Amino acid sequence: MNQSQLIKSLKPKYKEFKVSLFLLKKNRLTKMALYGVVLLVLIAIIVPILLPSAQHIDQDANPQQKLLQPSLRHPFGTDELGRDVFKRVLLGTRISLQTALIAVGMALLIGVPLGAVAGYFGGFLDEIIMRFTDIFLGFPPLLLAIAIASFLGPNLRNAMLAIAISWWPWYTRIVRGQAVSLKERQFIKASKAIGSPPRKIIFKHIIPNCVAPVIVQASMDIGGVILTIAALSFLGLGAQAPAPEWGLMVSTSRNYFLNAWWYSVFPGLAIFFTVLVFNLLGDGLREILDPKTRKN
Amino acid sequence: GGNNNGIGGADQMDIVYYAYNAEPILNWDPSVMFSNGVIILNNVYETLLRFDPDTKEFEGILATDYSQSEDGLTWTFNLREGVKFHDGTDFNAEAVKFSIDRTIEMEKGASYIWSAVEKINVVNDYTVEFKLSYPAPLNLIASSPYAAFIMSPSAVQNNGDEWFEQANEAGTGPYKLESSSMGDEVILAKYDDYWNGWEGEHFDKAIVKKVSETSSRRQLIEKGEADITHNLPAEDVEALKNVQNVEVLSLPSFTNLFGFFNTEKAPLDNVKVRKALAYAFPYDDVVNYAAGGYAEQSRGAIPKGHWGRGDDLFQYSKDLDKAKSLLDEAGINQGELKLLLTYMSGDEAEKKAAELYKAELSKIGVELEIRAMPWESQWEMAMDTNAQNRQDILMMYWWPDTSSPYSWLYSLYHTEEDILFNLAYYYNEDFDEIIDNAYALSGEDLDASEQEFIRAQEILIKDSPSIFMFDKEDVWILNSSLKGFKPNPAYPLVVYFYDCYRK
Amino acid sequence: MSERPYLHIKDLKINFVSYEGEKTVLNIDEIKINKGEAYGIIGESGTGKTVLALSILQLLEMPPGKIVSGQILLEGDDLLKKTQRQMQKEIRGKKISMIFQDPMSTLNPVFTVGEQMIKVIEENQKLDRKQAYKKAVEMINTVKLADAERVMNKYPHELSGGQRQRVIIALALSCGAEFIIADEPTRNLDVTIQAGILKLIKNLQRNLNVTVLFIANNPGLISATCDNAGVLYKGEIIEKGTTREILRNPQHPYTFTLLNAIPKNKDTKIDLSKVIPPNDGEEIKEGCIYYNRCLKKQESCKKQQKLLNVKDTHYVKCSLFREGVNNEQ
Amino acid sequence: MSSNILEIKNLKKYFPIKSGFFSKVSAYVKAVDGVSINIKKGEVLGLVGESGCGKTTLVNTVLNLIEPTEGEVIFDGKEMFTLNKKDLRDIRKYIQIVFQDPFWSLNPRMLVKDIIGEPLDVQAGMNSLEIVPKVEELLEMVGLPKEGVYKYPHEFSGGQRQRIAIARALALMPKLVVLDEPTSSIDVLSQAQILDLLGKLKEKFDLTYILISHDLSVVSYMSDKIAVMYLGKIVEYGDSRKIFENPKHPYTQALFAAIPDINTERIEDIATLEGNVPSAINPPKGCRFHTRCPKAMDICSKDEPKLITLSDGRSAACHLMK
Amino acid sequence: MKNYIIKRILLGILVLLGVIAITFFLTRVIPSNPAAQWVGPRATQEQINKATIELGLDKPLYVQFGKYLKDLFQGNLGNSLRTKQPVVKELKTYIPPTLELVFFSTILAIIIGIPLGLNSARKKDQPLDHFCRFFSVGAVSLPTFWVALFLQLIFFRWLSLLPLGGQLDTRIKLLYEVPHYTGLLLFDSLIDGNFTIFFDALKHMLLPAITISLYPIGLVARMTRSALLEIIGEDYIKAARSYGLKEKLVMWKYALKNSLGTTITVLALSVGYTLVNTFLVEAIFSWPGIGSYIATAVMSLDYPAIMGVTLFSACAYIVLNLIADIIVALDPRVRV
Ligand SMILES: Nc1ncnc2c1ncn2[C@@H]1O[C@H](COP(=O)(O)OP(=O)(O)OP(=O)(O)O)[C@@H](O)[C@H]1O
Ligand SMILES: Nc1ncnc2c1ncn2[C@@H]1O[C@H](COP(=O)(O)OP(=O)(O)OP(=O)(O)O)[C@@H](O)[C@H]1O
Ligand SMILES: [Mg+2]
Ligand SMILES: [Mg+2]
Repeated sequence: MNQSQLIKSLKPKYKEFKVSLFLLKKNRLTKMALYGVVLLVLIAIIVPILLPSAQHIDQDANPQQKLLQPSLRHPFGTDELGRDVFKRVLLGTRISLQTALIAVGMALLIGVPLGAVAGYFGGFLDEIIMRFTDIFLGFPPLLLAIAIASFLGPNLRNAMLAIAISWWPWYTRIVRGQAVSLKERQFIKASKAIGSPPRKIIFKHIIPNCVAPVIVQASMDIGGVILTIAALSFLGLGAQAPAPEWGLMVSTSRNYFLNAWWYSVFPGLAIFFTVLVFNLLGDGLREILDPKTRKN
Repeated sequence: GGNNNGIGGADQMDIVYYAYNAEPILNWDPSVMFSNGVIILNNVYETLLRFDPDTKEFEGILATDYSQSEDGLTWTFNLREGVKFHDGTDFNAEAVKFSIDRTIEMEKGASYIWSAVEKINVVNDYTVEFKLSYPAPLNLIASSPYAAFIMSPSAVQNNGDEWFEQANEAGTGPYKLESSSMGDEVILAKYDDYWNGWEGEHFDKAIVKKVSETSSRRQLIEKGEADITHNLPAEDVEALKNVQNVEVLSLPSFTNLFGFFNTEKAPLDNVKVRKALAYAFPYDDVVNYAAGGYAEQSRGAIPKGHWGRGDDLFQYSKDLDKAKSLLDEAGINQGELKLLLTYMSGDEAEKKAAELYKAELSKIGVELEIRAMPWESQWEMAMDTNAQNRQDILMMYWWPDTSSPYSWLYSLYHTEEDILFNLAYYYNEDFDEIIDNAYALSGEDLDASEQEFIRAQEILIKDSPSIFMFDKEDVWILNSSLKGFKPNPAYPLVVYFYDCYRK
Repeated sequence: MSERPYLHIKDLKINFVSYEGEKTVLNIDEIKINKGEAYGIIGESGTGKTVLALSILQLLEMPPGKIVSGQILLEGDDLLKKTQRQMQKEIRGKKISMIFQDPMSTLNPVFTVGEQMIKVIEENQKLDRKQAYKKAVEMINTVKLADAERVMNKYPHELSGGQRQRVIIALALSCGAEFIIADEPTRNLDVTIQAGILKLIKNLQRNLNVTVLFIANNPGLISATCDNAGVLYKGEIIEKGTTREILRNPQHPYTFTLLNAIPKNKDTKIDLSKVIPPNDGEEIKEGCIYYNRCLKKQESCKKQQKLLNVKDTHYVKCSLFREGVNNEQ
Repeated sequence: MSSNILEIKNLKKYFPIKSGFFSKVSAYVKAVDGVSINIKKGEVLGLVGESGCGKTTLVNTVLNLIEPTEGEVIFDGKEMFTLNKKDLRDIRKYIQIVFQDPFWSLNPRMLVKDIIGEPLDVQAGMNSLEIVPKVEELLEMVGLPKEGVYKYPHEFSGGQRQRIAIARALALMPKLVVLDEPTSSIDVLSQAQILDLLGKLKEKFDLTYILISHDLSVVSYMSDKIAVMYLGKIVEYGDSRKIFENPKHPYTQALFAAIPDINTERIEDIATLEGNVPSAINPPKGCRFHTRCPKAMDICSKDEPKLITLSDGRSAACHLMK
Repeated sequence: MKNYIIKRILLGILVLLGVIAITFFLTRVIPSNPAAQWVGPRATQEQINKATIELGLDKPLYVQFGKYLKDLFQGNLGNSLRTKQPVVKELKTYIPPTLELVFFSTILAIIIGIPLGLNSARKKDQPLDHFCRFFSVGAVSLPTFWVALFLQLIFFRWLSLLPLGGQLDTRIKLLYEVPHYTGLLLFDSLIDGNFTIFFDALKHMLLPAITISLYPIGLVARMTRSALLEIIGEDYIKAARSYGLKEKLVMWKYALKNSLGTTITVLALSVGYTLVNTFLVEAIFSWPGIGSYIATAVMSLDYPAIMGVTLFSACAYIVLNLIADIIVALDPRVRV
């Protein structure tokens, strides 16, 4: 594709983008959520670079300064070992976002193709894949993650893995549902009539048409995953001290929370804020990407 | 006590409420129980003797007195008469023989403390004789907090061994079990026929309840709902000191914290490296902040207040320069050393100590990964036959099963064929010999034995197979209306409810 | 026509707000419907037929919809001035009710036909349940559904498309409304069923004297059913009059083209020169809305257009009419 | 007969209705039940009938998009159902289909270039650079500006979208094009243009069409031959003009009479067929139409009439024809 | 329909078997030696070896699985490594309090969540909707365990209104015969007519139930809102309005009933959430349920206990979903 072709082929995308932007503007809550997400991403990227001492976070322990009240020096106070809670909450952003993204990414990688294949081929293959998914969906949410994480051993990597393992079936289900209805769509029939092989149909027609619901689900799931990671850490199944992971911080702060409210409040608020923002974004995206809203 | 059992009189009822941080009891079998259950069973059952570490005296409980033969191989106990088990049967020498034999035969829990016992003879109804295969301090053993309880033979014979597991008891203690809901809550009620009688002021009932959140325990005691609790963060303790109706009591416990090096794995097989690591440990910070000041840096392996502790033993102190130069000597460059430390999940003090240690090590270019693990997993890892797969440093508390230095030195540093608790994998024949002899001696001459135990610790300090972190203090938080409570560190966290009353 | 029309729509302008900004979807100068007549509206898909129907009942979603100006007078009473509550209490179901485009989705799937009918009757005619039931059976018989009692106990999904459409008509009638808006009531039905429905509606109008606003996208449908009709194009009535006048003597180029574009048979080829618009890409902002596609456009078309009287009741919104161009057709 | 491009012989398609725990097949929807038709090269066959009578199923089966239950289809001398996968793919080049709904027959997430280019990519193995000029050519052929290459389907009107679908169908120069209600969701003006375009393309490329529609005016306008279907069967088949002038089968007659046009002045002129189409699961015994037939006789409920060829060359399946 | 139900039940059983298999094999990847745990700390190698054989851990995996399944069918989940008690027996005491909590929270979720969603949908894009949406999204974004801490702080420490934790006041427990028929305290005390216990139990339940129900409230509200929005846009709602039906009737009867299918399904899901949320907060509220139980089990890697709770929760969840599906399938008024 030469350059002018490229530019031309981008133009309609730009228009789509404009539509989204319009809908976004209309939806104030979603717009704010988007700013929130951008802010969080910026924090996650920039803070570890900007803070020269971020590499030496291990050395931050300064127990003489423990559990100091919020002040100008320590806007969120200090923790039980005299570390600055503000700094740790900021640094925790990266951990949470990164793990959530990876976990959701892994779940997508497993779930989406499986769902597309099951939905498109149907029959026996569908039956097998979907029964298998049913089994995973047979666990109440979070429970499988708890079980896996507790058996794999507590660390963040395992927590991520556990979440991915317990999360993919949701995507399989969504994508399969889409695929089944798409399969009946005439453009897929047309493609079949042309003689396209199943592989092409799945990757060119089915998966791209599942993008919207999957994106909506994924953006909401990022919130859910962050909450889950925090919960796992809270149960001692996630991040390990002294990592500045929010759930772990809340878990630790439990012991001090009658003396040092700030130590519990701020990491908890950070979780709340982040999850809220992603949930609102997902909610908004659902409306924005909904073909019904989009049609006109 | 002036009890008032009316429905309206709930507040006047003489109840003592002990808020405990974990399940008060998991195993009701007095021969087997080897954990939290001490706090319950020591109120329900009794042992022949009770050891007072302050005076180093043995108080007769079910035995009135005892004697020992010249060679230290025969011990004779005269038993108290007129004692009744909770099932109504009489306590006698048969019961003692039955109980100890049962414990030995079951080979569970702490039964090994009786390993020196060859035979138990019933001399007459109220005299019992222990024949030993080698000299051992049977008075200490018989006053052990675990595996030394005397139970009703008829109860066991009538009901079978499983009976205990369904939360039943057949002891002689002042309190009997009223109800228990799994491990969470145990209610004890006074045993009317207790041999020591109920003269004076006592509680009718005692409640021991699991309250795992520290904040909850603190709030319960602050609001006067609970009478006793322990294991609160230092910050809470500080705050509680200023609360009017709360009293704080701290005293040495016999629990101390170790950091065992994996001496079988390079470079920790090099004593210089181990010393360097011992010099990098922030003892003061750990004592002050991890243990909240309720601790003292260890001097050797035996905790403060326990006999066998050497008051003049050498103590490492934090000296990063020294640590660095020792590492240089051992040929280890900055940033080269990466170590894994494991500690028991859920233990705040261990966690904080590990984090503080990590911070110090980071300053001398040693990267420490710290990992919280359930005790069993941690232990499993330490027992791996391949030294490379084990953790480099393992944090562990030790407390005595019998009040002897041997409990520490033998279990933790004696050569072992299969690894059990020698988690530093320390092998030193000289050391083994010294402590074996010292143990045998302790039955006869406690002072001589003490000197030998101290000598053994000098070797340990030189070889530095572990960091001697701190000796823990027990901190008790009491409702100030609670009187008569006297903690005994030989019986960890036990509250003898019989001694307590309210004023 | 000095007599006051039953329904009188005046200068109704409705916009929709979207990402492209505001767009006018309805811009009607005037529609007059007399009591007891059947009035037809024809127009392509998307010209605003449904919007018109919904706005009469104030059921249009707002936003995105927006009423810019105008009046909808029902017996002289402006419906647009009424609140939702008033509409519900006085108008909807009482005076006007509507038959929706899609018989498949107009019935509530979770209630039986009977329940739905009874509720509507109870609500609008203040009858008790028993009487309402009787009335419902009666209504079902009116729309020529056999076995009324059995139909009453069925859920919508158990009925065929034709049966459903009849039930919907029965529902619309059972309110006791004197004015029924039928929004393409046969669009999704088979021709053989369509015929029945058309007859039914016509008979209702004739026999029960209900006023009918019949919306269709196919001129064939209104020819036998409606007395008067209007042609809707991009939200504007561009021609109106008696059905006969419009179909036999179309004056607007659009109407003309529309009628010409219907294929007849193999031997009468469609004269594409009378259908395909000039592709000169010329667009105007004001003036005639048909300008771009008009085969006869002239300078005068760029001006604002007005409804012009052709003859009697026949009006057309095309400046060419005055200039006599249209008459040559 | 050698000029037949497509021969359909006794084609049946039964959809199994599964029920019971082990998904036992308890009944069949006899969507197509023994259809035989021949289509000559260059001919337009119009297929009419009520909704659900099996028109779509018939063509889908012919195209082997769904498995046939029974019967044979010979396309250009080759037996379609015995072909292996590769040969089937090859033959698909020559048969194309245009669907009813122009919105859903085009993938909304693909550019026109990729939509029309798909067959070129799949069948001709062209790369992106070769495809674009070819697509532009095709767009111009169906009367769309070539700037449309880089647009999405939703940027086009219904009629335009249908042109795109036609362009895609023609990309591989097929011999037979199936048009499944190609104009039923677009307005009459666009319809006129599409019909005209289809006619022109047919001349130009010597195409054969199968045209499905329930709009009789469209069928009469386009077709050379007409097949009237009722409940999975052909009830009348023959020359389009003859059938329109003089329908023989009572169903055909009823169908034609039910359609109002702008010349219908009185509602009474519209004929109604009483009752609904019976279920294709349990079609009535005898003549399938007898339950609704105004001229039904006793025999109609017993014997199923065969499709017999009448003197004027068309055929009908009715006992009255004897 | 009958067939569908049978099929659905058999499918549920299949899923259950799968769940059992997964939990079983999960436990076999644990790095710790269950036998060592069984004999407890400070045990000898010999004791451990003996326990290994006793627990059948020396046998091949499939044999172990076979035995596990067999035991399971006999209602035996093995013994807890920590307490040595049969897990089934422990579950029996821990499940009722949790069920009670879950039940109570679900009721809260229904009576708060549905009206919230409904009003939100009714006033779409108006301030009320924004508020409801923010509230419901907020409710699902809150870390439960964190909320628990603060509710305690407010209602116990500051306001002295509600108890800190536990299921019943200890003193009340000593003074009254605590009834035990079903294990559901509220229910049992009502049977007994003992209102002192009833109200005390209610007081104790309030904080944990509110904490746990936050997520389901949000979930139910959100789902109800979106289901209703979809339904409100349908022709049949417009039609109902065009017939002049009252707004109340249209919303509360017509629309809500149509969304019932979604609501029932969501409720099943939300019970799943409450069930698992108990894992996070029961310990905080010293609630003697399976949540506290599993939290301790996780800390000490008591795998038979973890497995027991996992299996129970999964079973409950599967059955619940099954029931929801069957209700949705059975009732033609809900089936769409
Ligand atoms: N909810 C809406 N939001 C935005 N635009 C709308 C909405 N509803 C209708 N429109 C626009 O209003 C115009 C008229 O729509 P309307 O549904 O009235 O057409 P119609 O004549 O009924 O067509 P059809 O024959 O397809 O039913 C269309 O251009 C459509 O895009
Ligand atoms: N995949 C399928 N499974 C089961 N039944 C089917 C399937 N596809 C179609 N049918 C049934 O086969 C019959 C014929 O359907 P078909 O789509 O061929 O009708 P049609 O004549 O094309 O109708 P329309 O005019 O509505 O498009 C109908 O009764 C339909 O319900
Ligand atoms: Mg419409
Ligand atoms: Mg079809």
